[in-house]
Amino acid sequence: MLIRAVLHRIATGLVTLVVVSVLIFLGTSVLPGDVASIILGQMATPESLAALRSTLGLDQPAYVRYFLWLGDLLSGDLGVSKAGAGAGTGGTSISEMIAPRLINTVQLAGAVALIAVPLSLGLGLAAATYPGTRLDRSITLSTLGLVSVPEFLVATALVLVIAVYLGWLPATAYVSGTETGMALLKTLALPTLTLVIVASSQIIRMTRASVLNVMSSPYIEMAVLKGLPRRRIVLHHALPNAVGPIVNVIALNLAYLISGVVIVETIFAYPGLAKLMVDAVQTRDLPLVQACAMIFCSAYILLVFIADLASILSNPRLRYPQ
Amino acid sequence: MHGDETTGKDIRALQQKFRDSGISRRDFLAALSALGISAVGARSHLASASALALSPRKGGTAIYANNLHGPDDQLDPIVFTSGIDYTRGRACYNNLTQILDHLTLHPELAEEWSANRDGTEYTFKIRKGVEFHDGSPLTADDVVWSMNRHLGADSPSVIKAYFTSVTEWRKVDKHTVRAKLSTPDRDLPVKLGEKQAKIVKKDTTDFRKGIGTGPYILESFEPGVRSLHTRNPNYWRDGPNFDSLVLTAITDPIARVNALIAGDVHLIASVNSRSVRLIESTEGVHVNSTPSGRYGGICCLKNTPPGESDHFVKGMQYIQDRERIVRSILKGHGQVGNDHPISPAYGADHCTELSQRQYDPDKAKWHLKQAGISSAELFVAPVAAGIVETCLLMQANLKKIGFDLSIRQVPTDGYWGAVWMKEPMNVVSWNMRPTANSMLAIQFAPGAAWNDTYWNNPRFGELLQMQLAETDPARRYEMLCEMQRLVHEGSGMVIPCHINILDGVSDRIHGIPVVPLGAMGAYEWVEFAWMSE
Amino acid sequence: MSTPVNNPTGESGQTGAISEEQPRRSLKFSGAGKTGIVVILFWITMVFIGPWVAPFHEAEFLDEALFIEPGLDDPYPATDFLPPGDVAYLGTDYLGRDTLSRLLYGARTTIGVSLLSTLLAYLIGITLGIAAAAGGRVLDSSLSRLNDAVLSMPTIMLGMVVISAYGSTLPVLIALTSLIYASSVFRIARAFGLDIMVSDFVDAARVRGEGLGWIIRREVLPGMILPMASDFGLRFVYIILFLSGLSFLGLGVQPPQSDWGSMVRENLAGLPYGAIAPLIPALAIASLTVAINLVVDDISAHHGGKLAEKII
Amino acid sequence: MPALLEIDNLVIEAAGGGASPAPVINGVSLQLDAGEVLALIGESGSGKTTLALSTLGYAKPGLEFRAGEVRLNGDDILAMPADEKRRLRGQRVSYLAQSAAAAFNPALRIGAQVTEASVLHGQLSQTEADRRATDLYRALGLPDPDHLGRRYPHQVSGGQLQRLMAAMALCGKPDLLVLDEPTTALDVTTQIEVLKAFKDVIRQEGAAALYVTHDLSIVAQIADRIVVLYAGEVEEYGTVDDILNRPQHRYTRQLIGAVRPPPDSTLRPESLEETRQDVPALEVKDLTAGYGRKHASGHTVKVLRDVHVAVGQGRSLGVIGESGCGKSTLARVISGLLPAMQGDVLLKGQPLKPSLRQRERRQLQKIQFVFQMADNALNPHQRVDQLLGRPLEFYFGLSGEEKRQRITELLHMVELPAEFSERYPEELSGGQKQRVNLARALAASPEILLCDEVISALDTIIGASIIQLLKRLREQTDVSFVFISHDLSAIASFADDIAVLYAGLVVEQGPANRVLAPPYHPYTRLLIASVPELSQGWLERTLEMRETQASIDRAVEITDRGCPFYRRCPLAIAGTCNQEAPPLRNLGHGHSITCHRSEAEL
Repeated sequence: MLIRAVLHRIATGLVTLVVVSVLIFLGTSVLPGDVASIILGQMATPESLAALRSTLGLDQPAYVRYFLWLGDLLSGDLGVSKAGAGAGTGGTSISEMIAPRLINTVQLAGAVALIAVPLSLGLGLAAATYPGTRLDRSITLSTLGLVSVPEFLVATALVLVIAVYLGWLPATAYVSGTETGMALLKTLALPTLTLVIVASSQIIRMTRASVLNVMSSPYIEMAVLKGLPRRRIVLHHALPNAVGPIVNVIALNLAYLISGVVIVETIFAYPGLAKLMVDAVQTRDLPLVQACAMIFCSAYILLVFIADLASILSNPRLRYPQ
Repeated sequence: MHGDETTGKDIRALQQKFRDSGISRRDFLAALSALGISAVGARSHLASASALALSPRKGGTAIYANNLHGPDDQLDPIVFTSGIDYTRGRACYNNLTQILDHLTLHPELAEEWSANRDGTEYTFKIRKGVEFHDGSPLTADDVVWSMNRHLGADSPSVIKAYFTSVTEWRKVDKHTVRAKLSTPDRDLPVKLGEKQAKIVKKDTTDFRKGIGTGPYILESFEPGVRSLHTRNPNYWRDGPNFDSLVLTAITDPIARVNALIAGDVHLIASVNSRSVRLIESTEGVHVNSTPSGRYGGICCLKNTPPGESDHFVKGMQYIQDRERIVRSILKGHGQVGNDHPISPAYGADHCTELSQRQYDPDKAKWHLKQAGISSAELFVAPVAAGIVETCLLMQANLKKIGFDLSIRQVPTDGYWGAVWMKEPMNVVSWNMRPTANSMLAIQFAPGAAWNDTYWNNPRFGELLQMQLAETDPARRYEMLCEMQRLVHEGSGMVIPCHINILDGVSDRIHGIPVVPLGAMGAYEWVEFAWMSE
Repeated sequence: MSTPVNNPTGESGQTGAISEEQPRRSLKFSGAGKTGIVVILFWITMVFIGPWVAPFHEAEFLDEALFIEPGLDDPYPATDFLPPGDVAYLGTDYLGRDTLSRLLYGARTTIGVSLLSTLLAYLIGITLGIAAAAGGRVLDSSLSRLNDAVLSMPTIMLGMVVISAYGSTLPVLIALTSLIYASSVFRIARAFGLDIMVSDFVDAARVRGEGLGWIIRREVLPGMILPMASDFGLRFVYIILFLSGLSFLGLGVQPPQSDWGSMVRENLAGLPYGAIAPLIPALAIASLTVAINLVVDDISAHHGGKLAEKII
Repeated sequence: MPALLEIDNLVIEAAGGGASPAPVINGVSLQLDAGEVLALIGESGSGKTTLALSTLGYAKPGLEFRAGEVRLNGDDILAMPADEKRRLRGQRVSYLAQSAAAAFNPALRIGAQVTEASVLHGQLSQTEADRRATDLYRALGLPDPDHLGRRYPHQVSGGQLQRLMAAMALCGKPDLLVLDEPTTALDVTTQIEVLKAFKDVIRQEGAAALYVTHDLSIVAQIADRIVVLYAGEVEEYGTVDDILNRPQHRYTRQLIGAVRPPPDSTLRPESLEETRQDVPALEVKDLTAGYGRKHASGHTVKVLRDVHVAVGQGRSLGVIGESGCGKSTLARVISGLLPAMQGDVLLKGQPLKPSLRQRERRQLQKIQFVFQMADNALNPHQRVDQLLGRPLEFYFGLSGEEKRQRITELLHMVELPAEFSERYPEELSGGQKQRVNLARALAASPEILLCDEVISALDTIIGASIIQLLKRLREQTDVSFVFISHDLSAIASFADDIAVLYAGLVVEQGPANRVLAPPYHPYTRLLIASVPELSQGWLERTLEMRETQASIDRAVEITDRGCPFYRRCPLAIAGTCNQEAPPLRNLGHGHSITCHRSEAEL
């Protein structure tokens, strides 16, 4: 029963991945102007365009390129970025381009998760334990307020205060790329802080909501009538039954941290994957766009799968069938 | 007078002297004027001289943040298109010639050059004892190979239009090369100073190693992230000054300024004019505001409505509140434009006799009435500083005279392919070119690839050719002047203003030459700037 | 047999350890909820009358003459990033336009676009969601997979690609946004749909011989309206933020039209000068968000917060 | 010395007043001595649960204490600070909820939940608590007491959970035990032994108990004294003997009257049996049905096997069996909701297509389904007139005035005032909902009415009235009924023919008076024996019979080999009953039994 459930999740995940790959390929093919015209930009002439195009091998039909690409993908080869190439040269291996960016991205996402998840779980549970109190109301309202402030405003404001006026931390992350240890932490501090603010509020709200939702079930009332203290009821009786939605929202936020943080990466000049993809779209570097997109989607699917797994495992009915 | 064989050489000699065993600045200037160099020229030499006079300090790591970069960052000079490419190119490679302060021409890898009478053949003496970063010596073969890459219809070179008159580059001997031209081009030596005309090693296939003769050796290069460079110990001339360079970009304008103020970086390109006040009011950083010829303009295609009506174009030109644009949009960091590209920054080439076109709603209204047009659509992308705002102001002012201009903003990426030279009204940004002629030729020569208003004036075409062939400075100037008038009167270009180059610089950085062709003294800072304690 | 408010029916044995209270039909709003409603109503009215109450046109560059100080004779005083004054009540923006006016005009674009997108998203999401819930295994799984695929794509990226392809006109923006958010609506709609499809009253309808169409229209949809309504609020807010995110990448609403997100973005340069131009629109967004969610909280509280496990 | 529990004119009202005019509890006073069992009886809405909960100082959300005192050993619970109340609960007073299935936390192990309170209150160490729990399991006759604690709630049967909750309540050795309808949700066969377990353990623990129920016959078995509660006020208060045999108040008598007589063949007129036609209104032939993929053999779960039943025109067939025996499935197959795997459903002799889609509207109209839980069967978003109106439009195209007329008629038929057509389901009481539910079925003027547990969710009086209604309908119209229930007495009081279903198999069927008279199928006998009687000591008497002795709650197993009842059957023949499928013995008069034992043995 448990195995069945897990296998089923895996299967759906894989199917989704295939669908994703098709969508991505179709999506990227709607982009106007190709990498050649972007490289040459204003200076483009019909001749030089044609010349660059053929050197870049942009003159094959789409479906051919799709299957070639898919094949490479399955064999773990992300292909070659065209734009890096310049005239007549081979271009950069995308895996090479992505590897350092991916590390950066994971680094940042990890840092954020490390702080945001426990923090928001704590606050969410606190709010759920004493609903309607001043504590609860202030938590809910402030999360609401924060969730409604555009990311770039949060980031810029933080930089102005902490980096520019107070000069405590650098305004940008990773300009020299040689930081380690303490310096690294310092450079990561501001982007992390920004994202913690952004990511937490949703987790907090969801934690609160789903715990409160469970709190209305009979066995909680029973626990009350057994004379258990409130904190124990929430943590020991309600939380285990609210795991599903909570891990799910956490997973979604992690996915966002990996793929959705363009703005923060831009403002802090943080060389992450999201920014790479934005650049790739702007430079019509389709192989690069596709590679990034695949990574993002896979990450999302993986995270959601893990979340599903967690909620399956948290359910004894599935763990111990009759 | 650019590229005159004698001056080129002597100035070099003088400068070398000056650097090696400093003769006094007065002597230096005297010597220059003796050579009959224009006032502008002299002042510029003084400028760079003053920088040099502060006895450059060697050492330090300079961090430069450009406004743009991406996975398409290049190290292949002939497809350089962005400031970050130019800067890296300046660190890795050299040109044959070098354009320094206020557009004066100097020898670089070419020690000297000479042209035949009718200017259809140029001979360049290549400097001896110059080494590539990998230790191999620079020879004529490298030069010929590098320059030939710009020739031919299928060359991907982005500046091959400069060299359409060049039929071939030939090796004369180990250190002499010759260029054969179909038609005379007095500007050729200047064009060789262009950012894309770098000398690379013969038969280079992978340019990502950045092997050149330049002042810095490429340590690492991540497109769209950063590149690290260290001083080239056996550079062929004195300098460079920094131990190492970090060349990167911060794309968000505000973040870029914050980085400078917070001391994360020492130099930032293209400061938003609204941030100048902030930087200037901050300890330890300042802004270099360099008047330039570059501009953001509005193209009205002459081969299709509404632009084909001269009245319409006039209307668009008279509705430009140029003073206010410079005042409130550029915050004073620009010059009013006169609907032709040759700004005062072109020095002697700028035509002083043209009358300035003023903001005149009534005239505009009248012209538009004559044209019988009451609405139009303008495609806008943030391709140049303040261009979008300029269009918004234009729209607001047109509204006042009952003309409905609808603005369609489109993303910058793909703009050049999809909108520019296609939509009847669009915006364009042009960088300054080393000579007025090359600027005018690129944009207005009949049938030119980038004649972005499709303005076709035979007389103008003839003038371009004659001017290149002409040797008498006075005649050259007259012709330039006439060309500028023709554009001012007839073309479909609306050029409300010319934009200053705004570089944000830490006070610790000195000796940035003043060259209006691009950011940070047209990227020459890489070799000449230095860092104080 | 009257049914008192608290009805500890020994009957409802199956439904709870301790018999549960009957839900009240009338939806009561807390104080917070009421304030929320007031704020929302205010902005809604602004959507309609904004342009008329606005002192200037959103695109108008205020005349420098308006700001000449009697004392010092500067004919061309700076007009940008001015603090609130008696000409521009909320100060001016980076181009010297009236912030208040732009805010009021902006209400129309911001709320209009977001509202339209949200509605569309619901139309699409609910339709497909119910189709999946009622249309049998094959349809369900294929729709769900497709939906997962869309969901898995980073929204901003999706936005970039589409806008690069089709430009950032309002129709494109609305279509794009509604498609992106339809996918999350789909999930919820499907979840509710599945719940309702297995309920006895649907069986009753089927035994009667009702067609699927009727069952969906009359038995399923009514049960989804309230819970979906409270999700509507959240979705609406996310869309406002999404649009502002796009504007950061320069893909947002067209100038000179003002939407709040872009207003924050375009005036960021004023932040270091302590200009309030970027803060005003941010506050506007926040006010709307908080207001909507206060109302939403009341609704879903009334609904027993059953949304939690569905809205993710 | 004061009584263990004293309640002094307690008043409980809806919070904020306004909402409800009448208080939920209105000046109730009662007292309860140590070791005594006090039954709190009343219909739904009488406030009995609310009153019971007040002894834990707890008022459900939306309610609040207005006046009066609740004293436990003299100290006022209501006056206690929250913390003290908390320490009181689960320690001095503990609560036994109606549905253990809902009251046990699905995510936690049983043992943990049972011992939790007493450990937390610091009464016992974890090990002591575990030991005590094990003892209680044993005392409550639960299987495998040593390892039971390690299991999760979903891993044990409903009856066991109910007893486990008793263990949970008793673990802390409380002075007062509050039992809230603890057996209502159980099958009769399970009920008796749970009841017995409770009774014994209460005696043995010497705890006082407050036993909330609506079922007098249960009270008769377990209580010392009775409080009859009506609309939040004490109607009558006395010893069991007084109340049962000398009831004073109208309502009490009504309650006693509503108690269905134990099933007894002699009560029924012989005549009915003869009047059966040759073509039954509805016939089900060798029906096999189940869930899972149809043709994939093995994977399917067969819920019904070779079922053959028939209903004569204007007669009523009662289908009885414990939960999970497949009686609801039978109804779903007949209605077409669940297509059968094999076998036919014949309407007036002509076979119906298995699945809904293929059936004609005319056929659908003739068979109407009345669902078990009116709450779920009525769409909460439709008004009564919409609910009743739809079938009228759908089948007969009625509209406007005509429709309104008919709706009024229907409401009248189910004894509801016409103005109810304006109401929403949640504005109706359980009984009223059930009547609307019935009216909707009648709106189709059907020939067959499938009633699935229509009264099991209602309490005695209401249930009785619904049955009265059904009887009247049967006399007025000549609709044929399939009446499905787990309550034998209900069936006995209504059905002409009875089919006894066990684990998907019809073990006995025939005319009611035959089925309810010997010879019995062992299972039928067990069922009959398990129906509680309104007389003290009945519980003990029944439990001495070996039938019930033998059949102590065991999991019902659905098997293809042998007789499914084998494991519970007192007359089981080892080697035969568990190997060969039992033969069908026809005893004449349409009475048949499926058993290996001969008629005589039975």
